[in-house]
Amino acid sequence: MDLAFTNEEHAFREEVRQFLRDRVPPEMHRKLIESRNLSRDEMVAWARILNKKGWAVPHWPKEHGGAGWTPVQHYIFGEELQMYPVRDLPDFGTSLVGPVIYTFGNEAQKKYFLPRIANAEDWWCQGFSEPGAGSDLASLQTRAVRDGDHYVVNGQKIWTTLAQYADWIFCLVRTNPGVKKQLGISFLLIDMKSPGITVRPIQLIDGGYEVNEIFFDDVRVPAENLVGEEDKGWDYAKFLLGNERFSIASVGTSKERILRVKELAAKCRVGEERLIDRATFREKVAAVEIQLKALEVTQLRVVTNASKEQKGRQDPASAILKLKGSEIQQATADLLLEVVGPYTLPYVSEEDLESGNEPPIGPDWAAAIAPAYFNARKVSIYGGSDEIQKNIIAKAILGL
Amino acid sequence: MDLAFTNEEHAFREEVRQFLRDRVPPEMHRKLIESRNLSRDEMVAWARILNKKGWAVPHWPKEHGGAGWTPVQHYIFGEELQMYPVRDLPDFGTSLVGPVIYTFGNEAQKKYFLPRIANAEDWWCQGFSEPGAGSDLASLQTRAVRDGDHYVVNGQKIWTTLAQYADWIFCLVRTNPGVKKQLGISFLLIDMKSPGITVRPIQLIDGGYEVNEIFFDDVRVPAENLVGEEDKGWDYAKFLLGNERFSIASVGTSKERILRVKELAAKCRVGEERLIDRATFREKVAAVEIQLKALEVTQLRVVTNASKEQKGRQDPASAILKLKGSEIQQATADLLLEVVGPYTLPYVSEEDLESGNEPPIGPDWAAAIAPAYFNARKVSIYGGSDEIQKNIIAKAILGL
Amino acid sequence: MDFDLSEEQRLLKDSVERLILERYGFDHRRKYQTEEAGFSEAMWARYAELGLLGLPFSQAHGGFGGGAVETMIVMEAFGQALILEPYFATVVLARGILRHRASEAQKAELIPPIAEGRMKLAFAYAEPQSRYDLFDVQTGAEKDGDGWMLSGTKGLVLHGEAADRIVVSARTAGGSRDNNGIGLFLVAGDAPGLRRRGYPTQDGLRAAEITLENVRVEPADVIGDPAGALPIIFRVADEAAGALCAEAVGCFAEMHSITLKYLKTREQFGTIIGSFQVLQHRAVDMFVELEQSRSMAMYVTMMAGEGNTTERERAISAAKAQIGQSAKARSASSRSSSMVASA
Amino acid sequence: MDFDLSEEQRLLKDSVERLILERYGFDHRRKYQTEEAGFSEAMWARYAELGLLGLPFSQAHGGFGGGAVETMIVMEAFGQALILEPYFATVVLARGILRHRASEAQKAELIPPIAEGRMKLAFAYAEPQSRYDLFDVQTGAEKDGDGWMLSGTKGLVLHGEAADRIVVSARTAGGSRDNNGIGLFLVAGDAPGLRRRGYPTQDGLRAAEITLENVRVEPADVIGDPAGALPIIFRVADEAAGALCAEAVGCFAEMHSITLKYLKTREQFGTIIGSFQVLQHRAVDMFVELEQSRSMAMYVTMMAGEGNTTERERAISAAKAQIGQSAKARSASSRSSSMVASA
Repeated sequence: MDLAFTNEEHAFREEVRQFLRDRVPPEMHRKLIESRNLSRDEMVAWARILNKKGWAVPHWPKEHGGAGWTPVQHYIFGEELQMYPVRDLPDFGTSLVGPVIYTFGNEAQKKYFLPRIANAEDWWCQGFSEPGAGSDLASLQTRAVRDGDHYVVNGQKIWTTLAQYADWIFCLVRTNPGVKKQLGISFLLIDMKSPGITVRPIQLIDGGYEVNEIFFDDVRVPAENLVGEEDKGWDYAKFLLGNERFSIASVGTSKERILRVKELAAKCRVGEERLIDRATFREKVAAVEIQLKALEVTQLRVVTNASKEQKGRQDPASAILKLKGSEIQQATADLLLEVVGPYTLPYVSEEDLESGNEPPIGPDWAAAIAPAYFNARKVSIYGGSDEIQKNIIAKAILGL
Repeated sequence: MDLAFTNEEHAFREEVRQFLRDRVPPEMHRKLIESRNLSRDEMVAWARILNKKGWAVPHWPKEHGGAGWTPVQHYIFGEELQMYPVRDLPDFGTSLVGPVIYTFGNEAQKKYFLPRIANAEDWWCQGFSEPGAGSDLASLQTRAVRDGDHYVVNGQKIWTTLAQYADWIFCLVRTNPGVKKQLGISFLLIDMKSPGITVRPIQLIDGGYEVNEIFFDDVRVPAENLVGEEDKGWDYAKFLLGNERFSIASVGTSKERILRVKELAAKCRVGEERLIDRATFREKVAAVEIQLKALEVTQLRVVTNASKEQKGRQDPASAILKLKGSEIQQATADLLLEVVGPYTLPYVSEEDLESGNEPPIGPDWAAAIAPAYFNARKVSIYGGSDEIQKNIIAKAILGL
Repeated sequence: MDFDLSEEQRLLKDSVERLILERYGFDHRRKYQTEEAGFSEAMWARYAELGLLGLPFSQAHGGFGGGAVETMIVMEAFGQALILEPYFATVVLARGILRHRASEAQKAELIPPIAEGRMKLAFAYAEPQSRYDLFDVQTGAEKDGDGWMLSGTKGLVLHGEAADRIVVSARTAGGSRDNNGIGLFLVAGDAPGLRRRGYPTQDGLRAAEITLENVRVEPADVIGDPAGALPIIFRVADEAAGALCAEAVGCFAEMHSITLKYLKTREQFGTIIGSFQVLQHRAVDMFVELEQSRSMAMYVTMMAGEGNTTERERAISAAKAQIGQSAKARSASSRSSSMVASA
Repeated sequence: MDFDLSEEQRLLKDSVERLILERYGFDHRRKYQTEEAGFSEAMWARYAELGLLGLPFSQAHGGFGGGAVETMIVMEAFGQALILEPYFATVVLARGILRHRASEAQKAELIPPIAEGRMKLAFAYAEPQSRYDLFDVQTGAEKDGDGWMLSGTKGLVLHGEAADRIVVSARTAGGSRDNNGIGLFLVAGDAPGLRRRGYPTQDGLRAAEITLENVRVEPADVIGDPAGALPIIFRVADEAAGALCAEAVGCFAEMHSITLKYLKTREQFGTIIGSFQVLQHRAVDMFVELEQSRSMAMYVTMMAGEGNTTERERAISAAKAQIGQSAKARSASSRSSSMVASA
């Protein structure tokens, strides 16, 4: 047993750090520190910077542009990005549909889509959830009916993240309503410019428009955009959802957030003392940091195990990562809210922040804290709610 | 809306206090303050003191010795006892079997048992739980077979509180195994001196012997000891369990425990300061006190509602009393443990404390704190576990 | 010992709740939010008609003689709908100041138009640096002949933009965090030298940052002792916290009700999700927290008249702590919030 | 970065776990508890045979050269059974002192009999007033010719009654809470002037209150600098806390395993209780806390050799806090413990 990284790993970490220092655009960096949202252009630009370095899709097979890293290197890379912080960039292309395409797609799909994904030529969104299909995803109703060399798609998706920016959507659609619900689903790639698609943004409690409703009204999709076999889409979706991401615990992000809490709490006077000097506040911060340290070690156990285990076999401890990771992310958001105090109250839209026409209301770092707090409520719901995670652990690990 | 008590209620409270000051034996008082256990003799003596005053069974109908108080008077009486503190006296006779007897028993049973219960002539215990019948009480298996003018009882009861002291046990027994499980149960009163009864004490984690196993081996019980009708015992048990006790939230007990926490924390030096002066500790105590204040008001809402409502119709808020009351009782036990610190470690038996042959190990108030903490683990399990309470609230109140 | 409402109080509760039910669904709220003021002037007029704007004033001043219980009733109903109008700013905050400390002449001037819905008020007590310390007042009031001249910045003034008159705390003497030397001054929303920068709040209300540059206050517009206002500010802050407790309970109850409805209708995995035991217990946990919160909102209401200041303040702090904690308790099945607070 | 055990460590783990499995069921424990010493001398001999008593000593001193990982392995297995023998007192506490600070002569004298199971030790560091402050030492050591004379009271001495030798912290200089002026002295359990009052602890182990009245210590029995022992006491306390973390994780894992078994066999309402979703999620919550605790026990083990004292102490405090919190978390579905700790 040994906590130390190898010299090579240390060197790799330093390389990542240097790259971030050199290449992350300063304006984007500032926004991320302040919990603000990035524009589409900023996200695309950053994805291309990564791709230029060969780090846009490091987890892909080498022949498709992957980096050939060890699990520990992936871990280091993810942690350094999160800590810089460069976090929460949409990875619907690189992490979700990309692996499906290179695993189950045909040669034409691979050849066309993979390089474009790596270089962010296309913005992807994920058409899974529907109004009637949330935790019970397999009950989805969006229909795709074969009509010559096309599918005709009708139905509705919801909670589609950043669909307003998207060029393409990968969709689960029902191609066979006559069989058990998991068996009649197909996996379609749909051009968002297709006639019959309507995107309606949903305003969230944080004031932003992170998610959308998408309506499909007789949308004609070339049959060549079917991934794999018809009616096998549920298998591909399970593959996609099961692709373990080392970043899921967001340990790096939470570390950075706690540093931010401390930095701001040291600036913040409460009465005669600084907030950071108040025993009751210190105890709260320490409680979160301790949980985070435990999660970091748990994550390292999973990572080093992944170095040795057969691919596809998950370490039971990995199930903890999303649960505890969500809890800690929300706890850091809570601490930031407490640090900011009364000046969390004003709502300033991203556009106003962006324009910079007027001075900020309250401290300049305060504006995005409450929206970020509200936004963080999602992490215990998306990607399989806490309850679904616990159902899975109870069954798969505890045998209940 | 008005929080004030009437002048009559104030006067009544003062009468109760004066009675307690005059009549609670000092040695018993000291033990209760120190969380120690009372002997059988002490408990019986106290019950007789209460009975002499006419306060042993105040909630009973007047014709059987009840006091004819208002719900608020009952509340005041219970709170003053708990705060003195005179708490947790076994009430299997007065609160549990007594009301069953005066409601469902025959005249002979009323005439014989009720005065004896009021004056603690008989010590009663409750034969409900069995190894296979815990939360699912109706699945009990102890059999009673009619044989002439007797029932012959065979089976086993468990977790029988203070059965080692008992003269009588009221038992749920299966008289008809051929019907739906709730329909074949009868309510029998059994003399503990009957041949064939074996009591085996169970040592608990607190070191004491609060509960027992009881084995029935061809125990012959006179048929006249059947309460009400054969096979109707489940109804009587539900009546018994549903008898709302204003003391169930233990608000008075928890108030007294918090005063004790503060008293001891003021004596206790940690480093250069008193524990009571430490901000992080104060915050913990305040958190519990606030919850307790809320529970007290909730309880008062239930009590004043009970003054007006039809008997038998429970205020939905009453469901909270046991849940929150348990939580707070355990929290106060936790605080006391923290106050005592390292000297919770030595285990001193009640006999050693009683004998007083040797000076105590550590502070003289420390000995019973850890056992009391362990003992308090039961409160969220007995009388319907937290989970069962929540199932009931979900169904009966929330309509889920 | 009595938790019941009087007949009049029950009528008040019924009428406010009916109003909210009929005219303050969430869609109404969205629409009202797009009006110029950021709330509904029509609803404001309706509140006046119902007598809600005169509620806490004595009948001698054209009010209804309502007390803490009446305020609780109204705020709880308003909390169900999260109303946008400046009721809290005008009727709880600013008029709390008037009720306790204004002269008879001031009351005679201000109360009728407020009760009739013709005048809105705001209370500017906070400053950019003051955080939660009501005594941290740097805005200065200098003697100017028989009146005063105010200069400084007030922050987070709830509904400060829409207010016809603003009660401003300002320092007439002492250091910036002294208890003594704070006065209360009534200034017009459009007074020369006063600038307002309005903005929406996270919950869709309006607030404003206000800068004052030599804003003249006439002697008639000084409220009470110009150096001894802090006790009354504390008192009003306590009353306001009590009112917010009631509002929070109303909101909490409504959320619980909505959640229960959803649990009973939403289907997944071929069953209503309310059949899952874990969600049932979460709903129970929320119910318990709601009832505990309701108890504390009642408690603080009944303690509003408590003469012992320490006892009253303890009650209010306890209620606020309980309700804040309860409303955030995500439910037992996640420990996020408790973890933050755990040792 | 490696969380694996070496081949030797895996063998050690297997052999200790097998011993526990075969000879330390709960019924065994009850029986051992009734033996005269309050534990099993036979098991003690068995530990010696397996080399566990010499484990953390260098091979030069007849030990096994084991380090923090080996201690973790043994303590975790012992935690599963909550063993009664004075392993922690002798091998972690007292011999931690010896390892770090004893002279070669002392080591040569003491380590072989300990490793062979012929000698038990205890460490008397606490006093009735000291609570958690290791520097709060009032027991006095006065110079007495070439040796020392000890007088005072030591409290809560784990296995102090069974110990052949006791390491006693005593003050040679300074005030009762000074960091400097504390020495460590080796006294025989039956030394003239030493009285022991043994008692059981809440968890069924044995401890003792020890009074010393002019107990003579020979120069050869002073351990290290008689005025500068505090850093080594801190160091050993840290190691002990780390060992207790491992023990707690072993106990925790065993309890989780027992609970799971019960959930899968206990029937109520016509079904195994493990089919209730609320109990499933509680079991998951416990599992998560267990894995988090296991991570911290590993972390603290790997940090045992960390040269930076502050980092090492932080790691130990964090591990202890995490495991204490996790082990008490009654599960999410009741908030007792978190409530106590919440703001």
